[in-house]
Amino acid sequence: MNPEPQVTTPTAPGPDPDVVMRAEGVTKVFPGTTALDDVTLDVHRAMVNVLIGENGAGKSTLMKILAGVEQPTSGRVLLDGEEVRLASRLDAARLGIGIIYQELNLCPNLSVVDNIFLAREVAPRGVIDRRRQRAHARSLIERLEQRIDPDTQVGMLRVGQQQIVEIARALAEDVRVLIMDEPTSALSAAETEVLFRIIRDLKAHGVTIIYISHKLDELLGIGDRITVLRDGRMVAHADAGDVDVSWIIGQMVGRDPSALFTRTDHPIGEIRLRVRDVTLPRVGGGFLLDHVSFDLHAGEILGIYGLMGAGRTELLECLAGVRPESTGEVRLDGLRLDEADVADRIEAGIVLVPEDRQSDGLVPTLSVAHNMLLASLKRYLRRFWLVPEWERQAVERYIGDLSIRVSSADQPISSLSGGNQQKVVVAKGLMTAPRILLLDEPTRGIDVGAKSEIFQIMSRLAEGGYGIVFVSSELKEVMAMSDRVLVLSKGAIAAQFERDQVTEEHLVAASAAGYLRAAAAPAPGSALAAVGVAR
Amino acid sequence: QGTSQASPSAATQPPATSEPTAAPSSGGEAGGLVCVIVPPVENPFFGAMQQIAADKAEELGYTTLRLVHDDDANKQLELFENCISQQAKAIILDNAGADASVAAVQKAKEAGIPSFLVDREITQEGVAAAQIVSNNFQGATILAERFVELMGEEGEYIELTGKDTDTNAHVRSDGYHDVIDKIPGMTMVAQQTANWSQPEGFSVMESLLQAHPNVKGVIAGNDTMALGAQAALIAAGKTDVIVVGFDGSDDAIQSIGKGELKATSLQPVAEMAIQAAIQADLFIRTGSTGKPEKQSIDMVLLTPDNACQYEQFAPKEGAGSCS
Amino acid sequence: MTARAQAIRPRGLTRTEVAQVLLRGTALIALAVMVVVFGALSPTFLQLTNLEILAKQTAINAILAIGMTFVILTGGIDLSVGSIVGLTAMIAGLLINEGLQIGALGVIVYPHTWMVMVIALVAGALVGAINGLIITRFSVAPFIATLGMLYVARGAAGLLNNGNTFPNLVGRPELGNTGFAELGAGELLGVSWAIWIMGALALVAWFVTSLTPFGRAVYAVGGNQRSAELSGIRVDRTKLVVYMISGLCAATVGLIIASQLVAAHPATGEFFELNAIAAVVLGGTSLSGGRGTIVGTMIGAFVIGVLTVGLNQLGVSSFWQLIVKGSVIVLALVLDQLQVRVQRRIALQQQAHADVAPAPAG
Amino acid sequence: MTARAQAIRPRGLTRTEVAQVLLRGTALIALAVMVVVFGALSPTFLQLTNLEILAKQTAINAILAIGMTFVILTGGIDLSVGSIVGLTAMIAGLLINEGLQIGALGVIVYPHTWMVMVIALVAGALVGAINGLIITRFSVAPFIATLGMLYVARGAAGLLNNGNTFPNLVGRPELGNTGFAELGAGELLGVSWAIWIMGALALVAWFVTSLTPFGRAVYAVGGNQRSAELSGIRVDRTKLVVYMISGLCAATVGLIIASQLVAAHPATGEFFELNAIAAVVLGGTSLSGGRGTIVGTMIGAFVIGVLTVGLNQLGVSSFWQLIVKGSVIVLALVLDQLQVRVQRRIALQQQAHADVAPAPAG
Ligand SMILES: Nc1ncnc2c1ncn2[C@@H]1O[C@H](COP(=O)(O)OP(=O)(O)OP(=O)(O)O)[C@@H](O)[C@H]1O
Ligand SMILES: Nc1ncnc2c1ncn2[C@@H]1O[C@H](COP(=O)(O)OP(=O)(O)OP(=O)(O)O)[C@@H](O)[C@H]1O
Ligand SMILES: [Mg+2]
Ligand SMILES: [Mg+2]
Repeated sequence: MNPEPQVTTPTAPGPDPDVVMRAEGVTKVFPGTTALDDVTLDVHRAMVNVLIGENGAGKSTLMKILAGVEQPTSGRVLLDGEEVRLASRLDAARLGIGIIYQELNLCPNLSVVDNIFLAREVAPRGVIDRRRQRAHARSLIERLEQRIDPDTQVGMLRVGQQQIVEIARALAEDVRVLIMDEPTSALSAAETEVLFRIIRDLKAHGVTIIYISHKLDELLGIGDRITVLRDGRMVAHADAGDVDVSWIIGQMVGRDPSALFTRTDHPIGEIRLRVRDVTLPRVGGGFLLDHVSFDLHAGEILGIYGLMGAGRTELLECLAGVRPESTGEVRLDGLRLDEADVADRIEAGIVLVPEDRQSDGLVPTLSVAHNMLLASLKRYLRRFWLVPEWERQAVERYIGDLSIRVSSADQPISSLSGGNQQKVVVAKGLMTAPRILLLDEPTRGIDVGAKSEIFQIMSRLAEGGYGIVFVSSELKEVMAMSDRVLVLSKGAIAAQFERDQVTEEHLVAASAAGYLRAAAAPAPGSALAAVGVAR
Repeated sequence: QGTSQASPSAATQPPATSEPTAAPSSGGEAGGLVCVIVPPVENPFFGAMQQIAADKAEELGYTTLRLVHDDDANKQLELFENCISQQAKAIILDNAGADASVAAVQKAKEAGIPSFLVDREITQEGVAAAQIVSNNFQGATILAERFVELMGEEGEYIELTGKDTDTNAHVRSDGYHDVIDKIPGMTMVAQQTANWSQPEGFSVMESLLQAHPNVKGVIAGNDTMALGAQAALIAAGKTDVIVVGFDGSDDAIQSIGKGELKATSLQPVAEMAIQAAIQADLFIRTGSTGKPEKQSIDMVLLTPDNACQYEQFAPKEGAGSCS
Repeated sequence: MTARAQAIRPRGLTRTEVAQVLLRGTALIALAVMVVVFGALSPTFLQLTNLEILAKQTAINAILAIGMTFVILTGGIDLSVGSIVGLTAMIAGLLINEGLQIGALGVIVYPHTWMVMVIALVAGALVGAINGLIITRFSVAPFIATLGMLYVARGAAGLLNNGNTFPNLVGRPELGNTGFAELGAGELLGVSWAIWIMGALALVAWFVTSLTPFGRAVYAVGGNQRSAELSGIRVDRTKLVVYMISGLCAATVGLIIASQLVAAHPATGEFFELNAIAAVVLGGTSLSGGRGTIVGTMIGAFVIGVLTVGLNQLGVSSFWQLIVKGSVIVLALVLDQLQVRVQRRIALQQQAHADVAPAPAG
Repeated sequence: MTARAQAIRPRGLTRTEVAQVLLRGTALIALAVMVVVFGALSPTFLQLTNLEILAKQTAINAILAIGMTFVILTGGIDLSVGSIVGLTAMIAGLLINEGLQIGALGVIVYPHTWMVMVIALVAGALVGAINGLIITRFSVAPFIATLGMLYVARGAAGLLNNGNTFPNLVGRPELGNTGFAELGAGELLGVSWAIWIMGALALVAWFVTSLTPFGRAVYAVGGNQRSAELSGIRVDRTKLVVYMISGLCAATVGLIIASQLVAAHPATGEFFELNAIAAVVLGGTSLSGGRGTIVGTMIGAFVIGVLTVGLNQLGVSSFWQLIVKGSVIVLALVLDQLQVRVQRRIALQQQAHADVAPAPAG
């Protein structure tokens, strides 16, 4: 079943001058899991080395070993042909290895500047030179074509902006090797484009990039060398020019890519969810949501597209009852839900699968099973106590349905790979047996296989008469899955497209509409407008 | 210099009472466990009490268990239960509250273990085998009389009281006022608790001094608060303010010797403790102490004239007159 | 993939279970070692009567610790339990000795003994509710809200009788309020009420934490409050209830102590909070919330109980008692950590050897 | 784009700054209100000498609170400061009155007064280091590690002189160890040493927290330890140092108190930790770490100082003092929260009205 690895360990005795960094025979064992099994990876100088593989294949683990965050159980790391000991993050940083982690790793209480310069402050004679730091930070943010005040606290920023700060932080370092573990998972196309420009620029200056992503077409655009991991082993290694998406999927999944799910058609029924004039004021100016109204029908998948910060997350949060300060009318099957809190709405059948699984989706201290059960405990009650047997059955069913990779349902959630954690969050939502499912970037950070599983589930639910609201920053996904697409721009609905009308150009133009209007108005427009126009 | 150490002389010295001491090994029934339970020994007063009583009991042929109840009646009850389960022969106790201690003593009595209370009494009679207490009220009145005299029967004074939840704090305060309130020239400008504590005595004094700069005297509910107040007065340059304490600790005696504190009432700790041990022994061997339950021992006023003759809450051997 | 996941579950489960038992093990081992040592040093220590006394004395702290476990599981802390013990003891004392003054008419009603207890328990729960409301409504940190309550409730306890004790809480037959002392002194099947109460509360608490939605909510709130909220858990209500439980437990202790002493002293319960927290943490509950068990808490309470009783019986000086107590608390946790690490290393090594050939799932 | 970004910065900055000043404002307002009230009720309260005393008494708590601020900023807590105060006071007392016994030879060395102070300070830092090591090496929760130390250090303080006070710490001229009382009683430019020390420490602490990489590390560790670690901050070292700072501050206080009283009592400093924590939190520092300032802590310390001194001068009963103190602590934080919310609501309303046409940058 395993295809032959195309490139194996180079046999040349001396160090290959093209290879700047090399992980040799690396094995990493976690309790219950072998994350990496005798992996050898060559990182080519001044190239974009792409690493791909299913969720839990071991990509992040390998990167953490290269960055000194984790230590391998066995095997060694070579830098310019010499073995190096990377006992801590600091060791690796000193050798010029930078990393952007998959999960955001910022201090929410510190400002953007402080985060960017954390642990490498500009402090001649022990005193921090705040002005120089701020100036440098500002130029970095400009380079990323973003408009973030360097003095804002990072905790106030949205996920996407935080990811930008992570990138800025990596750029602030003088690195030879820069590891990017899914840097674009929270970015939309516009920001991704900017990032790619920067990557090319870095490459031109001799910086080596290791790049991980689940966005396959993106990879072929930016990558030079492609390495595929599966089940903790290296299965293939090739030049980006020689391969295509279906080859990648084949290597990743180990089966025929054509088996991947595509959408089935289903009938659309009567109105289930009526949303009228949902409005959410913004602290410090304007609206996060500006009189949003729409209907959702039974069996319909409603895609919501927009640029970063358009208010998509807020819209779903309002529908889920997380934002009591919002106004407007929400009716589910005629039942008014404006005053209902999250618990009541879940009871009524609206459930949100949040965007940020770390902070909103998971309880890190609980096991996989208990996380999955959290929103639907009432279903396993006999009188007033829980029946472990019922719980176990439900958990097993969903672990199977979503192909969640666990060694045991009682495993701590934090020991799962990012994508598998995401599946747990989705499972938690599904287990409430919702009538309306609100999915905020449900495919963030998950591999193609799992993505197709989630789409399959969405489709199945839609067929069963459920209504689904689906937010994604990926144009292709939105277009592929939705019966109808709403485009949000600056908190207002800018356009609405039926499935057969929607094109990429339409979506992009509509998503920038709010910013164009703002730019025409006396008040200064958003920097995003520039990006939008550029596209 | 100056550090108070367990003075064996005080412990081994025959008690000052006229009661003949029982010879250590006069009967076969002596021996067994005696619990000696006192408040926190961070106050040297209680430490001395425990040591003297326990040493005496050991001398009389008993093993002892030295326990501290931290002024917590519940803990005291637990300690009693422990002593009962260890089949103690007697319990010597400086209790944790006149009312709240009754149950514990009662419990011991029901288990056939006599309790010998020292220093502080309990509100119920007929429960303990003996209550050998210093007469706090009398001690307070003699001290107050001296204080009034030192003040020249007039002027503003401040009272520092002990912990408000402590029975003795109220008894002593009542004793002070029993005397002072009869003197028309004396005005109490402030009455404040310093919770028996030296640092609190210092800081409370420091701030009260601001509100009442003309204060002429300070009467405190115990020595540690008095010493704290004295330190604050010295720091403020007010060395002429009259400060009197209560207990007669070695630290206070030393301070009196230096001319700082003016007087204190000496608790006859050694005497009470030794009496308790002796009576416990008597009771164990004969079934009776041969004395009434309540035995009140008067306190002694210590002044610069006699302070140097005392140490460890007992008269010093062979001390001459103070110069 | 499903088949594989299921195939290996038993193995994983066993390992986790073993680890959990061992984790609790450190406290259990500490307990066993102490019992053996004290038993050897003091001939009376292992006698049945002494063990009953041990259990009875532990009950006070254990009951507080049970309430505290709920609070700590949500990531909070309750520093006010000691003061609530004092306040509720004083309330009971007031009601028995002086009755309840109704209106400005000067009518004094003497409630029945069981009513006294109910009122005191309600008062404890109310104080807990105030804690909970301050914490949830005004987002005040639990440490500080309950620190404030520590002062306020203690002050109120003092005010109730001006710093004096309510003595002799035997009631009067003509008022129908006798029998209060029964709670502290009485027995059922030869075992003190306090021990029965501890046992019953522990059982209920175990059931609630492990088998009810409320219990899950408690763990979830402590693990990640926002996730819990988005999962439809009423976070504020959960928090409010845990502080009420803690207040209720504290009131129970206040009643037991007042009844044992047949007197209510305003300083009752000072510093009990520290012992309760220590018991909870010794039992393996994480102070940051989300992790811990009632069984662990009970073991922790017994560790502290055995230590206190044992050291007292050996006549160790109070300073050395402090030192030993502090060291044991810290040492138990240090050993816990060391053991977890060693265990983990061993497990990893075994796996590294065994796992190269057959590819494991995950 | 640059120009535009800059154009909006002043506004954003100002807004944040205003909010911060207002946030601190609650404590400041509380302070002002109390000063006015006490000034009106007690004629002497606002006299210069009284204010100096106020500052001097506040200094004790403020110095502890400064050390505590570092600890709390990292998300920890130090319950052992009160006991360290007692232990270091006793060490100083021992050294002055009984000297240092060297070896088994029975040689006794009397260190100079300044050496005594240095030894006591080092001892404080060492105890802090032990706290830090237990917390970092063995991952014991700070609350529990320092709770253990609270007991151990207090026990050790008692053992040093068997529970007795070291009285009369004046030293002897022939031994060259006189002058210890100068620290507590002496003045510079008419201002007590304690106040100078408080001022100097506050200044240094302010500088360190806001302008050095170490300060940044402290905030980062408290904000998100894992991120800090992954950013390359030496988390363990940072934590170790903050506990040493706290120990050092506690030792400073121990010296000041022993010197003021010219005596060292083993119970010195009991429950100081609660006051210090209260001051830090009143000053706006978050107990979960990462947020707070030294300036805030100083304000918090003065709130507690004014309250204590003022209530004492008014002769308020100790129970009412407890109630008032507890209520003020909680109320200040409740007001803080209310004000933040009201402010936010006003901002929201203004926006909703004004913002329909011109979209502002934000
Ligand atoms: N700290 C840990 N403890 C136990 N197991 C872990 C730990 N970290 C990772 N694993 C396991 O190691 C395997 C590899 O995880 P890794 O995060 O490297 O996957 P990944 O390829 O980055 O996946 P994704 O695309 O979902 O991010 C997974 O099975 C995961 O469950
Ligand atoms: N707490 C907040 N305070 C101030 N502004 C906020 C806050 N939360 C969100 N915003 C702003 O509101 C706007 C809408 O954000 P939102 O997260 O809804 O966008 P989105 O379309 O979901 O984007 P994303 O792709 O990041 O999820 C952004 O400009 C964001 O900066
Ligand atoms: Mg990953
Ligand atoms: Mg979003």
